[in-house]
Amino acid sequence: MIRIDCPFCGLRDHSEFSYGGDASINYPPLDAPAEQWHDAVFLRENIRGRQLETWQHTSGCRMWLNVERDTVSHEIFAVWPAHRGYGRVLHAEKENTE
Amino acid sequence: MTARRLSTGGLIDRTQAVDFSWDGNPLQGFAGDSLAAALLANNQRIVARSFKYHRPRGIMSCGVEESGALVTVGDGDRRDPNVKATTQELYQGLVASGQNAFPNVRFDVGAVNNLFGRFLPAGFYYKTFMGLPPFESGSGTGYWMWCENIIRKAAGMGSASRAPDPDHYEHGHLFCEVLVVGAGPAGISAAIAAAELGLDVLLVEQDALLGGDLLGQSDAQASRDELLKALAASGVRVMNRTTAFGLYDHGAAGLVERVTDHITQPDPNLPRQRFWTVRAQQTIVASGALERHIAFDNNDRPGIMTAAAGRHYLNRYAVLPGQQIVIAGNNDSTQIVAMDMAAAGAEVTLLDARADIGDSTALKDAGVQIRTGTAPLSARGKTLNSIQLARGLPGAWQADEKLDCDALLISGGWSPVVNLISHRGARPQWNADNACFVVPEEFDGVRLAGSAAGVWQTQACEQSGRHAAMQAAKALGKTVSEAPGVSIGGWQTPIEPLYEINTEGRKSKAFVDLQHDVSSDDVRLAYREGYVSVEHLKRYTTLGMATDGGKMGNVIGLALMAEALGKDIPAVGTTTFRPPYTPVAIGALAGRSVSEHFRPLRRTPLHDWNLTQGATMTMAGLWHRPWYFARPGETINEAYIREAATTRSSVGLCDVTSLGKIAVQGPDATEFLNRIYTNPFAKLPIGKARYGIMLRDDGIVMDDGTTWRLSETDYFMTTTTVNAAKVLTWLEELLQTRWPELRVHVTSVSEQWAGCAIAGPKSREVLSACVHQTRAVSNEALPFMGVIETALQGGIPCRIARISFSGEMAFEAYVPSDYGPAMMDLLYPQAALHEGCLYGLEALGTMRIEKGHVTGAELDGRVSIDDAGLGKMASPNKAFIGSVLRQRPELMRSDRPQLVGIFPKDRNATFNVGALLCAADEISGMGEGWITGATHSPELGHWIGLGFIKGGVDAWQSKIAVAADPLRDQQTEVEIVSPHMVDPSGERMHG
Amino acid sequence: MANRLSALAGHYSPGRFGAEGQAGVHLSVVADLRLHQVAAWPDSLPAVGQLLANSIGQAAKPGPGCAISSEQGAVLRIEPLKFWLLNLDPPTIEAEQGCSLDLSHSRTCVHIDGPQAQEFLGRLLPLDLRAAAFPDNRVASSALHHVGVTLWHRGGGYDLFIPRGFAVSIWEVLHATALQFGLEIS
Amino acid sequence: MKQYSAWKVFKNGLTGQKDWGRAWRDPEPKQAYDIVIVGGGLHGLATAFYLAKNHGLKNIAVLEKGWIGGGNAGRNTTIVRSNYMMPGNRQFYEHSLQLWEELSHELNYNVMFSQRAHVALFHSPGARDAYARRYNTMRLTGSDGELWGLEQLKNEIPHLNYNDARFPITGAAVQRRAGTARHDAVAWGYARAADQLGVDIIQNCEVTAVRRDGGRVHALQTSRGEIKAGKVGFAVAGNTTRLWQMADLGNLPIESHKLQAFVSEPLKPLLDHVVVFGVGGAHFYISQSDKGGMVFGGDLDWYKSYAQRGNLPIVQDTCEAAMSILPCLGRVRLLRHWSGVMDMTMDGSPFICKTPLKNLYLNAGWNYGGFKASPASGWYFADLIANDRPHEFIEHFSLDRFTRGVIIDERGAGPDPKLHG
Repeated sequence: MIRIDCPFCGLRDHSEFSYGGDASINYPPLDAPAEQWHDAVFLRENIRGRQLETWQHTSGCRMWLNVERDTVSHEIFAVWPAHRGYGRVLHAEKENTE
Repeated sequence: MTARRLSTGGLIDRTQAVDFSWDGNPLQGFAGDSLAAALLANNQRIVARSFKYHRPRGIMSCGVEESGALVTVGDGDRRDPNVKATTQELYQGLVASGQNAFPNVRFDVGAVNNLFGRFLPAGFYYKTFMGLPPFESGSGTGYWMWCENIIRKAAGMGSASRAPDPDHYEHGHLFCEVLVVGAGPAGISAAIAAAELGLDVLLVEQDALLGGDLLGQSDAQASRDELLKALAASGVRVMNRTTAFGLYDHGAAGLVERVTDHITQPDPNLPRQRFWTVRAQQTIVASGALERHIAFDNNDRPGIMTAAAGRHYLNRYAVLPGQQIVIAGNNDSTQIVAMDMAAAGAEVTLLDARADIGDSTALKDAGVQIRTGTAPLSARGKTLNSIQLARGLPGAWQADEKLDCDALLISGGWSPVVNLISHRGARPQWNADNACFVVPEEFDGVRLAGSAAGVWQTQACEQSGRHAAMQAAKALGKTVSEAPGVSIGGWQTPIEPLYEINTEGRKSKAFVDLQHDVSSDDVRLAYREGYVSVEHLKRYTTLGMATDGGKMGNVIGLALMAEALGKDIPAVGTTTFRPPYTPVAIGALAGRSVSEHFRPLRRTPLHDWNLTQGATMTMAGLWHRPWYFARPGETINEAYIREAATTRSSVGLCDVTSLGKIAVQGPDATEFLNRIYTNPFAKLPIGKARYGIMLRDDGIVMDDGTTWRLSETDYFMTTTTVNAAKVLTWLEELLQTRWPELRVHVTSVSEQWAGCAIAGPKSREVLSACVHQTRAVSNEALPFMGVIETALQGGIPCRIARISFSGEMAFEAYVPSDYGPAMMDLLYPQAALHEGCLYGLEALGTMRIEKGHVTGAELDGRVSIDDAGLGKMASPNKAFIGSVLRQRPELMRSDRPQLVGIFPKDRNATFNVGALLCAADEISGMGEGWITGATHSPELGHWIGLGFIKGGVDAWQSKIAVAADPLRDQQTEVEIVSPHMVDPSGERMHG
Repeated sequence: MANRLSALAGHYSPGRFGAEGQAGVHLSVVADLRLHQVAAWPDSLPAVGQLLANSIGQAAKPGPGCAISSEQGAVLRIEPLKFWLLNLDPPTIEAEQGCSLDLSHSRTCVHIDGPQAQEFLGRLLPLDLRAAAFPDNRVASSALHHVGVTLWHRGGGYDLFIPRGFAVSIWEVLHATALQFGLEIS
Repeated sequence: MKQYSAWKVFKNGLTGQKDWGRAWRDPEPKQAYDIVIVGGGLHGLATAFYLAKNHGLKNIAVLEKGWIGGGNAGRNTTIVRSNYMMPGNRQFYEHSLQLWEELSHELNYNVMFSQRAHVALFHSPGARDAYARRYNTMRLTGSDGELWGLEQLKNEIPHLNYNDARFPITGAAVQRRAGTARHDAVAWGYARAADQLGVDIIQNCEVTAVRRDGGRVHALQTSRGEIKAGKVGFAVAGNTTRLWQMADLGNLPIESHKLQAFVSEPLKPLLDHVVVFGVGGAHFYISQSDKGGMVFGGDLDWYKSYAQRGNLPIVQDTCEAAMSILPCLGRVRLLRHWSGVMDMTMDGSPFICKTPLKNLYLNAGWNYGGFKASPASGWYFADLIANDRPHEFIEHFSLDRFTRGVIIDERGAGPDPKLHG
């Protein structure tokens, strides 16, 4: 069981989350050339080791997360909201409580 | 006279006799017995037959490593095959029987295999059975499958019931700071120490009793009581009869708790077993060590067991395993066994392969005969009656005299149970001094303690447990005083590695993996044939693949392969241990998610109302939806045709609640919709709905539905039933990961609203009789694609859109779910006034096929918007998700299969969905297209279909196609027509 | 005004079920749930939170995974930018501040208490419900039998919010699981 | 050539098994080969065999970093079928099934291919219709396929859950020629047969670098020295990306995911078919091995991983599915579960194709389906390498199909690797 420390919900089983995919992909503008879209949609670096990926806390707070995880050991190094605005909100609240 | 129950001693309760049945014979044991102990006490020597050669087998151990005493427990639909008698607690009325034998385990005709054993070496089946013997001539798989049929019946072990398991199981969740596995001296000490440091500790033990090795010691009663008292006072949560079967990522452990397997008539409210998932911050594995066997001729004879097992039977169960007992080994652990056996009154001879065994005064004082430099060479008797001895040094043995005996207790050394930590990926390392595999002291929050860490003495194990607890506490940020660690080992005289005993050139049947009948010769054959890596050895010979997981034999197999290769054991490697540590019932792992609760059933608010009206339900994802509403005597076909015809001629009502519904809210909602739909949303007025199609990134159609504009910033989106969750997640992903600048919230409101479609020429009349203000649904107030928020009579809030899936004038009305039945109670009597009806999915399908409206059957994840005939909905004036990749060359070809309508050439003919559309002159190959929908059209009076065909209608204007359906022996000539088969101009829905 | 019909209507009956002795688990269905969602934007979250807190007479908004409550109602923080407001109508909110949504009919709420309520929930939810980890007024969403649910630890018991369409199915699982503890339904 | 036969088994029984030699040689690697296949799994070994057998080529080596057949060859649930529908896939998998039918004879090694029928259950008219299209395509292209109604299914497999299933079974789509085979035997059989045709199978030889000479591969640096190669084929399943990147070729449309497999304790015959089901978001397949173990599996673990370790949620999911169709399995005990690393592609279909390097060929992306494909995979990969052009059946198994917009996605799941399980 991978345990993911959701910035909103705390440490939860990965079965509450859905794996998204490679978070290092920058999806191009909607009208970008086909080659850019091809690379973003179809090609993967497929890192063996530490990679940046997205997960959604589907059965929890529904937040999309960026996770830095080792794809061999499954160790997780960092988790943060994919949406910067969400990150700011949660960070500010954490500051306030501490 | 061999094994017998003693009149005193042990941890059994002699006041509680327990009746049980073995192979149909009534026997008696005591409360506290294991089945194996009770069988032994009743002097049942042959209790099983081996897998391949059907050799007689007895009880070989007293625990999970058992590879001999596999029996079937229970009968009928509660039959459990392959139960290790050593781990089954005895209870009143237990029924057990032998397996893999005919007529019984004592006399088994299958034993003829043993005579042919020379022709059945490891892997022989890879070399034959291919074709007719002797030279395997022939072709195809027929001959093999004929042989396989016989082989399958001979293979297998016990026989499982084919009836559903009548018991139930459940899953549970546990959290703790420290999980301790194993309640022997090390585990209990670790748990107490961790609890004393203020940690929340969970201690699990597979046995019914706590104490581990202390249970087998003759003089440990007091120290065990003391430990248990301290444990009870410590606040540790203790679970017995609970096996930690696997360790997984991030401190997760799987446990299985046997709740009622030891109870004659359990409380029916209790599950048979519980599967627990534990999340522990730190784990201490104190799972002990298992004693190994030694390979020598006939080392599998009933009457031969491990030395520690003999001691456990004596001290825990008060069963003396024999009267003339020989104990043979290569390490110090046999000495205490010999003394205990002698003290219990047996005639004891201790064989030790080592020349020097240290101070043996105590042994001699106890009356034990000692022979050093001696080992068993061969066992005699169908059940053991004597052994041939070998003398000398390991590796160069000489045959010696014969010795009569009725029990032989073996110790080939000890293997720490490193399985659990190995599940996590830790690699065991060979420790030559102690002749065993050990693992690092700590691996990713998992620590070993006690004999699992290679520590042999009780006191040292306790210390090792405390040390592990301190280390775990430290890792959790506690300030702790240092507890000294304990080093591996602890014997007075070093172990002499000993894996096989034989003399030069002597033929022997010496088993390495006893359950799978893998012999030392099989290992050498694997070597000769080049299957030398551990993984090849294991797979080729099946060594270690049996239900005991090779707990006794794996190390011997490795050692023999190392010897054949002329290398040391580490060079051969170690096998990777896979979970579960001991086999786990599939039922336990499934828990309560079985039968009708395999997946939850999703009910619309109208579910019960529909059933009351006579609905037959069908599945749509997790939902149940009305399929049709048959009137008395009607078939499904009659019902759906009537429903569709009634709807087209008057009015029909249909539960559409299951459509996905998403609230899209916020200042940028319009811009958001404009990006995700192919068609423009920027100018959709408030109070209007629009049909939209969304594509995936790769330009293929993802989903469709209508979106209603309720206010400047507030939309109500519907999706297909099946894709509702997928679409919501997709929208959230876009908003949170790609377009953070958009201020939009999406929320599922699928459960908030009950929906009903009111379709047909009389639909407005029905609706207007039910709304609070009749004018609200007039053509002016609610034109085609109009949306209003109003109320039904009785003040039920309601939102209505005039949209049509059936092609008739139609409305979708949504009320808050708790009012759903009330809405139907208003609508249905009004519909009845017009002789309207309720309709289900089948009639819905008929009407949408008539209109050429696509559903999931067409939008199967491979279809482009152009294929579906909706290319006009892809705006050329804006970019949207999928707008670039949908224009890839292969997707733009004009000869791609396109959506069409299908008529049978002979209007009385029919065809099936799933038939292929072929050119009339080539009814073979991949075909030109396929049929996705088919129905009788009441409107047209004949069978019609929807499907895809290369080039679409234009390419097939004057050509006949054939709907080929060899699966159902049907071939129908068809005409390809426009998919809009009824009211193509849409007058009815606009009218 | 028409009456609301609970998703569980006709699917349960009050009484005493399962193991004998003291009932370990009590279940009851919360009638006529009033539940609104109020969502804010990242920059308006503090203000919207404050507004909601004030609307029930409390001083401060609930932090992540927490609830505040009073006589007037309760505010549950269920998602980073979303609140649930229970038992009262939401204050008016401009689109620039956020948006609100009536979800009163979207969930069926079952109240769970009794001496073994926590142990009972431990058979169903992968949540750490130990007192230190899940004290009173904590809120968590998770999956129960494949269904996304929300649990609010309230006044020693628990409110379990179940998506309405799954309510009967989940109720059956709750019922079956509770029998071993002794179940009382009121 | 040492032929295996009943006669040999008998003779060796009399003479103490003295006459069996190595199944394949253990040669030292030569400095150069005409063709080097990287990867001693089923696909690599089969390729080497067909290069020698079909194309008469010599001087071939297979390099394996560990022991042959140690990857996904030994980690799958051994199902063989050809119920594929999309153009290319259809012909390819059908050819594979035909190769399976003669494989034991061809290799003189019993791979125990048991054509016990693949029974795909369905539960709704929609699912039946989807199968009908697929199985009609099979029938019209010369394969076998049947639709069984409920009554026939009950006769054939009486102990499925017909009583209280959440998704009542309504029938099945059946391919009788499909079945199971003994996975290890396939690897060993190909290795032995290739070896007898002169192929060097070199174990414990890991490729550590790909030496390029402009647009060609010049040599492979290995843990056993540098090996020059005229042509190079990659067939390394879960390690494709690593080798691809060693050759400095950028990214591939591949992601590595793990798939678990399960086996129960051995039982007397309990199930005589391969049974498959997928409904309500679940996916499950089961058969019984000749030794008696129930062999089964379900979905991917849903997240990218190179770990050959399973995780509990899928164990639970899979056992739920097992119980839901075979409720007698409740008391049957799970003996082992393990996991393999899958090359998951963007459309669930494989690559057998040329690459940007002139003499480098790629065989990868087998998703779930590599075991059944292995004979044809080797056959067509050998054909590609020998003739330097793709056979028409594998034209779509190219890297540029995504640029062109070729859709051969059997599931219609879209460009997300985890959805192609």
